[in-house]
Amino acid sequence: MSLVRDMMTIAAVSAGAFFFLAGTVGLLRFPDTLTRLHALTKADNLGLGLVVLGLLPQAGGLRDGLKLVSIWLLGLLAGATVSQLIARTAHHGSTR
Amino acid sequence: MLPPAPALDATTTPSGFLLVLSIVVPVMGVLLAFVLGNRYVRSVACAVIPLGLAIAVTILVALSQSKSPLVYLLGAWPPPLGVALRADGLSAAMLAATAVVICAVAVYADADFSVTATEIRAPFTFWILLLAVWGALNTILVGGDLFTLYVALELLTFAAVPLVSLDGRPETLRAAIRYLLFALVGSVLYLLGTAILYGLYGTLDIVLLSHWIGAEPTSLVAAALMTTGLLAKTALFPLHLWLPPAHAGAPAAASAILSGLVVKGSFFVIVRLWFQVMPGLPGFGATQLLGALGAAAIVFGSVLALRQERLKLLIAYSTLAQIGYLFLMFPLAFDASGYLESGDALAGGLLQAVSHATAKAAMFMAAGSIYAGLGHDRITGLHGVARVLPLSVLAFAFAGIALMGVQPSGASLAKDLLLQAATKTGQWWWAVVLQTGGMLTTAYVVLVLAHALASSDKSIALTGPAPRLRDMAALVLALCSLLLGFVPWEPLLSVPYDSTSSFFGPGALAKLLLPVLGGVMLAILLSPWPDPLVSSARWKVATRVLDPFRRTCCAFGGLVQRGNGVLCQWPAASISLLMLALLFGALMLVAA
Amino acid sequence: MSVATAFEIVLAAVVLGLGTWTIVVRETFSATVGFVAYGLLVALIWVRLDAVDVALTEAAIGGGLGGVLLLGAAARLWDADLMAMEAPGEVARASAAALSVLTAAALAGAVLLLPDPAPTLAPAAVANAWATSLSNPVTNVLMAFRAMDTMLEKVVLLLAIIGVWSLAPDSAWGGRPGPRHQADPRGVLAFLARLLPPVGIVVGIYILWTGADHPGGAFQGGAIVASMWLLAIMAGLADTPPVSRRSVRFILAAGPGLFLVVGLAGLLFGAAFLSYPPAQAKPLILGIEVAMTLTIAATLGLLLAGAPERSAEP
Amino acid sequence: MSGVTVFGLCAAAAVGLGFYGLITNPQPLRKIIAFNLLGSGVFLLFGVVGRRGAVAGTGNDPVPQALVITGVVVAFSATALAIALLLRLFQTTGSTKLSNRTSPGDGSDPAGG
Repeated sequence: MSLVRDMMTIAAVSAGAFFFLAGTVGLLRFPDTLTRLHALTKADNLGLGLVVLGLLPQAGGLRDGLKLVSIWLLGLLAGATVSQLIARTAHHGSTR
Repeated sequence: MLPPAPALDATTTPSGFLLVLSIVVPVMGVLLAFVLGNRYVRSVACAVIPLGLAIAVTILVALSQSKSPLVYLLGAWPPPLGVALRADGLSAAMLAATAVVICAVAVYADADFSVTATEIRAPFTFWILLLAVWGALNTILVGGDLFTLYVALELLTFAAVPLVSLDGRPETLRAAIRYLLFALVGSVLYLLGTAILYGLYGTLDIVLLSHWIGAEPTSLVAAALMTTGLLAKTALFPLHLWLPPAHAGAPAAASAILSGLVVKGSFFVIVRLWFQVMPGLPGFGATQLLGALGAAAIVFGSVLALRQERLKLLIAYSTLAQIGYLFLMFPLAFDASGYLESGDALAGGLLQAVSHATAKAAMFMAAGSIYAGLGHDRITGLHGVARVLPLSVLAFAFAGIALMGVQPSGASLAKDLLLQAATKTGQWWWAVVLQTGGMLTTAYVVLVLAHALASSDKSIALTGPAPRLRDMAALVLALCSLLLGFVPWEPLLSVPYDSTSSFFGPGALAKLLLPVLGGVMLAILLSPWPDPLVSSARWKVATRVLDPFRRTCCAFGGLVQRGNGVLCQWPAASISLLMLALLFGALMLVAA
Repeated sequence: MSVATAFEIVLAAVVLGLGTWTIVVRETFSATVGFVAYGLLVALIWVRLDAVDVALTEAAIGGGLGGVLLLGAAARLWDADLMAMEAPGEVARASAAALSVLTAAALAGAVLLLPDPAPTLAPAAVANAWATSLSNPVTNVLMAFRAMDTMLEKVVLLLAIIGVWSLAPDSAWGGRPGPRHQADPRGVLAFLARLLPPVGIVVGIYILWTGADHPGGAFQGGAIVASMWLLAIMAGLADTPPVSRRSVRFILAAGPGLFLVVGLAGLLFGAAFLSYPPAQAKPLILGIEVAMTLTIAATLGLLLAGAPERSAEP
Repeated sequence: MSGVTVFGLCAAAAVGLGFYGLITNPQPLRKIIAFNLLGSGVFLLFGVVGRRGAVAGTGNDPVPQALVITGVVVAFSATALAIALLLRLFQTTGSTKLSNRTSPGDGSDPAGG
């Protein structure tokens, strides 16, 4: 049972790490703000989501699991808002 | 290697609660004044200041009766887990001096920072910060834990920096930023040292550390870092870049606090560190280096003071020189056994600190009155001011005489003690420095007085009213400094010297005349401004004889000024900071 | 070498790399961003050092509020970027580098020479936890064994506020600090500022409450509450209060004030100044911590807002 | 080499970096950032000291941790005060130059009385 849980964790966290890596490479290599943001959101949403998903089987109880999920939700919320703000500023900057 | 450890003072002494009160009362005042605001700020200060003075006096009395240090364990937790407050003779003397200076400054500032029904920025800030400086200093003086001292030092810095920029002019803002940044570097160095000491001994309590500390390389690194950090906060040459603009730019009452008291805070921590935590660690080389820096400060500060156009800057540079004076006690306290002895030299140094605190505060207050009266403080424009502002000039003169070390001032007693220590330890070169320092002090005091007492052909119009109370505060403070020699110091500091025996007689007269005559000569030679004494017709011949000397001396002064210009740049000052830290570390390692 | 050590080496290298970049990069704005990232990674080091209380503080302050403070300053000083002076020459630069390396080497030597086994107060702190009936030893040290430092540190915060306010122009004294942020009622920031603060305030209170027995406490909780307040201010939903308001000043002084009052009660009726009677220790400490959380939140928020610069009328 | 030592060396290096930045960076804001870097190095040193003093039941000596928390607050307040001073100076002069034209002090205008 614990082996299955560990396998799940390893798989999900590795997938999450991959998205973080891809997002970071995109952030560094893409040419302008909007495309960089595009890359970043992959890391933020998918990467963080997969890492949290992978950690859930390791959580000590329901409370810890809920805390992990709320971290993901808060991360999503903050990421979405900040991306909006950055995109809007970049858009204004380019059209002016 | 270390003296056997006496029993730890792990209990609160009966009057120990006074130490708590000495911190809590000013801090309570800060909080109350902040919340109440408006005109209550002054009322709170008026209530707190006499109370604080009474507490300081009570500590003094309690200490001289009990003959052993007062101790208070905060929260009843004994060190190393808890924090202790301790007061010995040194702290009690400084506590009392602080209280007296704060009182005088408060009386003086009452006219400048009067409060009205609607709150005004400057008085609100000033009164609160005055109380905050007091609380911070008291914490430094009685704190028994190195980290508590760190917090107290930061408290002091945070109270002092806004005082510098109280009037919001760009120059004072610049001075305040420089001061803050450099002081922060100093505190970081100090904190580094505490981290290492905790890692070595698992305590930061001063008494415990003094039993456990040994001359290991690691503890020496800590000692060097802490010393240098504190030197930066004390503005010992060559780490003085922030001091002159900050102290000269602040309003007079604030300058009195900054110059008289604030620099003594970090100085006192150095004394605690070297004499109590690690008397066996510094060794001969490091003490000599500290003394040498002091000597350089005396020369630089005094020569630069003589070249200033403005009175407040002159006084600020004089502070620089006097800080140097304070550090001469370190080599003199070092004796053959390899320890820093808490004897004559320490008593002399502490007395010097007390007398400088009172005299310098009085000097800045007098200068502030003169500035307020004339609307400027150019030294060459002071002619005739003694006629219109006699009390201010008198206060300045008394303060100057006290600084010069004329009997029975505290500075004179201090000088005697230090000279005695120099003879005893056979370090004659510091005696030379001490005498030269006295002459240089005389030089700039005489320079100002000569201009102030010279007659003026124009009548002087005062730009503002001269409140009598203000001048009286400065005068009383100057008199305090002048009469410190009469205070019975025996119960507080180990002063074996019979201070009242030789006020008159040929020896005393020579002791008085030598620095005065030397000082007058130096003033004539080193000051680039036309001298009111020399420029009169009767002295023509003398002038012609002196001229070549004067030109050489002026060139020397110019050189010093240029050197100072380099040292006062940020990169040079911060590089010398690190260099000093490494130098102290290396010297202590060699000694160990 | 174990995996953990390898991870730690990589972490330290990344932190130092970021630190170096922060120091040498040309634009001030980039340096600020670098510093924020540095602060967050340093928080990770604190977790590895098993000091979660400090990690929370470092993340909230070093990476969070400190970052906001520096970013705000960098943005407002944008035009001043090229106007600084007193640049060191080549010689000064080289000697600065040499001396910094020497200092770091001396410190590294000191670290390597620290004694083994290391002296520690951890057993003493744990053994004396009965006195407060709180099981987080860090909170015990902060609130009981070294309560004096904590109280004085709160006074430092108050002095910082006074210092910042003292920089106001005389005409603006008593007014509101910082610029007025214009609300865009349909904007995404306003949306976030409506959604997040209730959650954030709950989290802040939770961190304060859990600080009694687990990592957390007044400072970390206060920092979170402060950031929620700042979010509302930046979104234009709230305004900074005028500095002359009595209630604001009361909140700013409440933490150290209550601390002092409890301390003095200990001096008068109990064992000593800043001692707590063991039976009431927990409620007393929690009471002080609640007051301190409010004070810290208000202080941090107002420190970020800056000196008063507008009249009190909205 | 254990993890504690790694972080101890990292702390020493951060202190060195901070000093270098503080000395050589001419812009005051950069000096403030360097000061914060320096401060974090010092705090890390406390953390390493505390970690070495860990005993069963506590992962890190609580006393250094408490000292660091106090220190972080003080460093933050210092940063806030320094930045407020800088902004005010910028407002009044439009420049954050720290040096006067001549050597400091000598060239400043008459002091307030």
